[in-house]
Amino acid sequence: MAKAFGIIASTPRRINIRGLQDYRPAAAFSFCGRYRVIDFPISNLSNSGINNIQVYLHDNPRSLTEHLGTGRHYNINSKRGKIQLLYGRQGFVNDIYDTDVSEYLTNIDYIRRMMQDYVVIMPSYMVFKQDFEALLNLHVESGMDITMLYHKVDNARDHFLNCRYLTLDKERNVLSIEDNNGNTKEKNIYMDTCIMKKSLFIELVKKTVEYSSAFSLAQMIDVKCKEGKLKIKGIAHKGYFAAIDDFTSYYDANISLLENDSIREVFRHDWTIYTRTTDSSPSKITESAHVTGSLISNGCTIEGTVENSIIGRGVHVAKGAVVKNSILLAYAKVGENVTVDCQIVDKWANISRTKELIGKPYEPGYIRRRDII
Amino acid sequence: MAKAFGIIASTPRRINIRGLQDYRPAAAFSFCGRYRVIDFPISNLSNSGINNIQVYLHDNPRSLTEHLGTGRHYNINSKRGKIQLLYGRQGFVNDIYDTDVSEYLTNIDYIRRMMQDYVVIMPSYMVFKQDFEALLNLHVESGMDITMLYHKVDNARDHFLNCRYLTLDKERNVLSIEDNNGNTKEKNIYMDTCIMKKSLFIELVKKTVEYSSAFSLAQMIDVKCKEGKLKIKGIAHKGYFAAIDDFTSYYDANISLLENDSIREVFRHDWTIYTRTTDSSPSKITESAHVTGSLISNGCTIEGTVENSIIGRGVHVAKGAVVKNSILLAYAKVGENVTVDCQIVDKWANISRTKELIGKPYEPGYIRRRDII
Amino acid sequence: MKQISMLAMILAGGRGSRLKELTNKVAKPAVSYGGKYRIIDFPLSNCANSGVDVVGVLTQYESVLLNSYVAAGGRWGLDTRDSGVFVLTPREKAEQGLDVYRGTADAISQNIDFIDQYNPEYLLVLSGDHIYKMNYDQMLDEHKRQNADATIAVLSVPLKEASRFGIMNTDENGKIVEFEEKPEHPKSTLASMGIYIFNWKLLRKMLITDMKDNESDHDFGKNIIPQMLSEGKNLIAYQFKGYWKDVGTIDSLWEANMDLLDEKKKDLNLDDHTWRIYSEDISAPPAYIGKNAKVEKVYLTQGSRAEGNVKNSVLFTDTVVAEGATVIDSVLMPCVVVEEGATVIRALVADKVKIGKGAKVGSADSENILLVSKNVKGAE
Amino acid sequence: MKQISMLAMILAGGRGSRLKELTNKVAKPAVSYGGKYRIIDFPLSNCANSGVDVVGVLTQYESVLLNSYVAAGGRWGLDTRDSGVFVLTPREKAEQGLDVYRGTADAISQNIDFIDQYNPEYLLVLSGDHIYKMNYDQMLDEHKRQNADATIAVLSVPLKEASRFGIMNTDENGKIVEFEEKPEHPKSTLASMGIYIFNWKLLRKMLITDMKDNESDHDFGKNIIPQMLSEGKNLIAYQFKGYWKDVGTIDSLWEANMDLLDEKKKDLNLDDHTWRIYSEDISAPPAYIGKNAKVEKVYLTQGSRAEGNVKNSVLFTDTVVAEGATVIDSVLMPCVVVEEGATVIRALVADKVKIGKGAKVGSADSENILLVSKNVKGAE
Repeated sequence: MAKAFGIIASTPRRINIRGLQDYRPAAAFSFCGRYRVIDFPISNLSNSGINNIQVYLHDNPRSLTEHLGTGRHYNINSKRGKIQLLYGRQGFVNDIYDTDVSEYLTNIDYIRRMMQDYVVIMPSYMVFKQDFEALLNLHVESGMDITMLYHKVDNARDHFLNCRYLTLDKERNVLSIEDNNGNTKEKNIYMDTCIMKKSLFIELVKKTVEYSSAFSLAQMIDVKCKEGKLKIKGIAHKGYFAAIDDFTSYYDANISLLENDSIREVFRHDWTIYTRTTDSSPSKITESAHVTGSLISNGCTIEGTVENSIIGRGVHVAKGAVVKNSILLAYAKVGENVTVDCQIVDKWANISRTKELIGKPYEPGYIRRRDII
Repeated sequence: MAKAFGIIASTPRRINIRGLQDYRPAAAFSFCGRYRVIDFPISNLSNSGINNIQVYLHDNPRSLTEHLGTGRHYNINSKRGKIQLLYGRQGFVNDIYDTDVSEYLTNIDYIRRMMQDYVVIMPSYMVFKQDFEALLNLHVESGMDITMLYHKVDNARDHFLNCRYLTLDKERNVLSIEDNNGNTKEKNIYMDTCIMKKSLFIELVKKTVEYSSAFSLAQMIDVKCKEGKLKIKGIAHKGYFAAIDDFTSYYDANISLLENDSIREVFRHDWTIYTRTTDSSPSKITESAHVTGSLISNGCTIEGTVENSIIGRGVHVAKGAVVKNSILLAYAKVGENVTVDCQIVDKWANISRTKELIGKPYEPGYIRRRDII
Repeated sequence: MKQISMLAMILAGGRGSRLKELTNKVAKPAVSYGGKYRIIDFPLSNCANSGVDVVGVLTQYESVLLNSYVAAGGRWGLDTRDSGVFVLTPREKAEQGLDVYRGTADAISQNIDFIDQYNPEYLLVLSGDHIYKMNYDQMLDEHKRQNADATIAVLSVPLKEASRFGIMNTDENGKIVEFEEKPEHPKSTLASMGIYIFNWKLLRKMLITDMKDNESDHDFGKNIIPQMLSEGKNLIAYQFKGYWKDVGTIDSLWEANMDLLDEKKKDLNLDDHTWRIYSEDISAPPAYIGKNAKVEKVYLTQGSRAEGNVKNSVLFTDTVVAEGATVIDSVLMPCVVVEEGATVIRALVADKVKIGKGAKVGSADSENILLVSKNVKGAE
Repeated sequence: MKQISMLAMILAGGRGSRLKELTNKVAKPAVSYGGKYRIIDFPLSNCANSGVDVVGVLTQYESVLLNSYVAAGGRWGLDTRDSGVFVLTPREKAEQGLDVYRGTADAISQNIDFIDQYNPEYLLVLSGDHIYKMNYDQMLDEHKRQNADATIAVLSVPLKEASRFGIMNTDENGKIVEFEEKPEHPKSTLASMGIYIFNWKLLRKMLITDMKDNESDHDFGKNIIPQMLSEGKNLIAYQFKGYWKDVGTIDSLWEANMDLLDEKKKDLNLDDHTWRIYSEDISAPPAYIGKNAKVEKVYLTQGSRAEGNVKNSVLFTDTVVAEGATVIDSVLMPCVVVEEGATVIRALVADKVKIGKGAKVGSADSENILLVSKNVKGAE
């Protein structure tokens, strides 16, 4: 049985994703057709035997509360475990007060009441696979105060620009946590994921407010790194990793799944990614269709051409339509003879009057929810 | 299968219950030891075969979202039915905009999408038993546009002062809906419960904003009564009825259950009141205890005297303690030799240092959540 | 326990031996269908959608998979406080040893105690192996309106096929005047669908009598219904219109799958949001169609992977058609793998079967559909 | 299906005939206990709390109520995507007719196919009729630490009672060197609790051999464990400390209920929030204690109604003790009604029994507890 509970933090203030975020927090973004981003951290926790999970919410809780339900579909025993939805305070006089730490403080009673000795904190805007049971054991055995997860990248100049990175010494002790300003290619991107004792976590939360009411937990840990009193180590993560920290990165994270064997790496039989079923029927690809290199969710009818795209549930691509390099969210419709290239089409949008929508891979277009184009 | 969906309105602005409401909306108030007020409207709907329910929420959604869950414990098929939690807009420049109608408008898409032809609207601050299947059939057969439920009372001078009442003609046509100003003893208190077609409901919601942005649905129906174009009838409700419209009425509604056969009337085998189980063990009444005329929820240990009181889950009444005419919410503790009379003691409160807390039935005292007294 | 209006009992004990190897490991109602479903999803979803909350599933043959499948009643929303799907197998009783169900009626008789717990007014008897969407609540309305003792759902069949069914001869009001089991010279084309609504009190009495009758086959069609008619009870035929298929043979199971690709079979729409068919919730990513794939007229579900040529076929969960493989006019059940260069034509390939590299199975002009239930070795 | 670490099988087939009429209508594990529980809630809650997610319940005798009770796995939170409580009754197979379970080991053997679906590393075998709270995960840790082939949970019993149990003789490391079933002259006081953890691969092999052995009783205690010992396997005794009771007789069932009122039996605390016992969710208002009632040392649950004198007793759901009635040293099972002026002393009153006005049952100095299983007419 787990020695830790999980915290899935709300989308931080600095993450602002054009269009999509008007309707839901990053945690509730559609991912890979049938999933939502939050399915990944919750499945990681569930598969690691961590059944007590706190999910911190900001605005627009409806989409997430319905999606998460009681957690049964995440294989979480409803008696022993729980997905607890916690709400931060709202209506700040100034946005700078809107930090993860302020949310933890508001709910400190619920944090205190958790029976586990350790806490695993992770973000709701990143997608990766991580066995937290192994990581927790590593943390405990290493005798560290805080274990932080990072991913080494070589494209930090023009990617991960809303993320932070770790500076490490040779023993992988964390020296600092700083904002990625894009000044070098190679960086150890901090995955906003760390493990510590619950008691230390509560202490840090309290110390943060004494230090600065505008500081996030990561900023506070940075202070602690520099103080040098705590033992803080970095662990490198390997495998698929996506940070959805701006609009283009959302597009890339999805489309890159179509490359090579990313899907097989992310969706493994021994590491189930759970989600909520909508009881859609299978999809129909008709005689007139041409589909290649794409992921098709259930409930779709494809009569036109689909290439290198991710198609959400219940989408209809009519005869003569061409969909390329695009992400179609659930129930989107592409009418007859319409061409859509490099677009993200939000739920229930209907593209039928405009016959051509063409974006670029480094600057994909966006069609709003329910819009008729 | 049901022709109607249900709407459980949020606590209206005019209802303001001292103390208790600081922590949760009236819908989430503890009732009769193990229930919450909202269990009654939801059970009424579930028992009437109405499985699609919209619950409108204001602030503090956590307690209600956890309590309602997926609705399985209310016997609601999670595939065909649904308890949908809907949130109103927040942060009004002026409280007068904070009406039920504004919440319906915010969520008008979700109302439109309901597949049923009729809507049953009811409040979340009243407790009563009502077979809505029968009422709906009556409504349909009568050919009325709106059917409104009322309860005839003879104590309206000093009770129900935050409720409204109906004026009826001999055929029970509704002539007006007005605030109870306490000027007469006998009144037909409007139970905030009505049935109409979904289409009429949507029309009324839209007309209300055109008429006044500060009007509630009831006020708009009053306008319609006076216009005389719609057929609006009142139906008298019989049996147990409690409106929790101020602090004392909350106390009365609970304590009155201990009188005569109220409990047997409210809790019938053919009309289950559903709630969420907390898996508490049975209660223990020790050798030193004296318990009479009281309701004892599960998980309690009673070692002292309890008279004419309602004891919530997991309460501890220590040796020598005396609890009379009081309502103890879950996990309250009354220490040794403490006397508590005519009090409402909120969750997790611990009364041990002060040895006497005595209120009056017409002015009961209140102890705040988690307070140590 | 709360009294309920109508309780359903699904007869799911069928050996289904005409489905050959498909039913070696699972009971017929648990056989896969339509990409992501099992046959029993249809009566169970119909129950859920009709507001029938308590369902007994009667089973005795190789039922581990069926049992564990239906016991998770949440799949159909039937796991609320007072609802449930209950698997009822033959059991030892205080006064009686363990014995198999002797017939459709006996299966009900042996579970009278279960039904009595709920004390229903009406009993709905269903078969576990038909593909159809039906509102049993409307059938119950008709049963009540006609003040019937029993109501039997019927379907118009072509006259030449009528002698394969139990045929109802009715008067102008739908009252059944005669019932003939597989008549040589049918007088009507109204075939029984094996769906009955009974007034439980009456049926209960008749079942107790029938149990003691050693001459009886303890069968609804052969014994109970004829007995009711001979006693002058009010039996009503309820005419069903829509898609209905008994998937009793390999050919008919294949056809029922192919019907999903037929534009004309509109009433078999499984994506009707007002009448969903619920099934197991499978964790699998969306279907992947390869960069060099050619897919035409294909019904496919989550977890399938089509990288070769697929035409006029149904791909179930976790199937793989590798690059250079060809699948035509075929049904690939869950986890089937068709390796590079292999060809599958006019075949129904059973769960987990692997068609090796370059292998060829089935032929375009076969009279019957080929059932492939064992791995086929590659050509190398 | 996902591989799981440890799967549990609960042997719940017991006829329980020493519980007399209590088990006429329900299997022993479904007998009520402690106000709101049934006996099987204990192993099932232990499983849920120990993180054992898949549980098979083996049953054959009068199992309708038990089946429908445990099938609602949500009561123990065991109804998630990959967890479940599965009722396993004897069943007909392709190559084999319907047959009862011939012994504890045979019950497992007949369900090897079920277990194989999950491919567990360890198999936990439990009995369905004991009252105790135990962390099976800790037992598994010990099993792994000791590199055992099988681990058996044992309990220290008074020496004079030891000959009623299966006794383990162990070396200083807890390794079992000898096992004696109900020995006349016990060499140790470590009694088997009928709780085993096996390495599934090894057990599977032994069960297949045992199935074919016509001499065998197909029993864990009589055959499998002695066989393992004779083969020199590493068998470990895992010592359990805490409350444990086999509620096999009316007296012991009554005692186990009375233990809930005993301040000294602290380890039977059912209100321990870190180890809850989950049960059916009953819709009933809080217990009501009448204006003229006198209740002293009473364990009572939702839905009960005490308006008379109740002393040193346990009141289950929906029981009524009317004004002027007296209940002393007794256990009233669900829905028992004790009418005005009636007296119940040292009795265990079965479900739904009514004790009529002024009637007297039981006596303060009886040697055994009286089981009242039929209505008692009033004195008028």
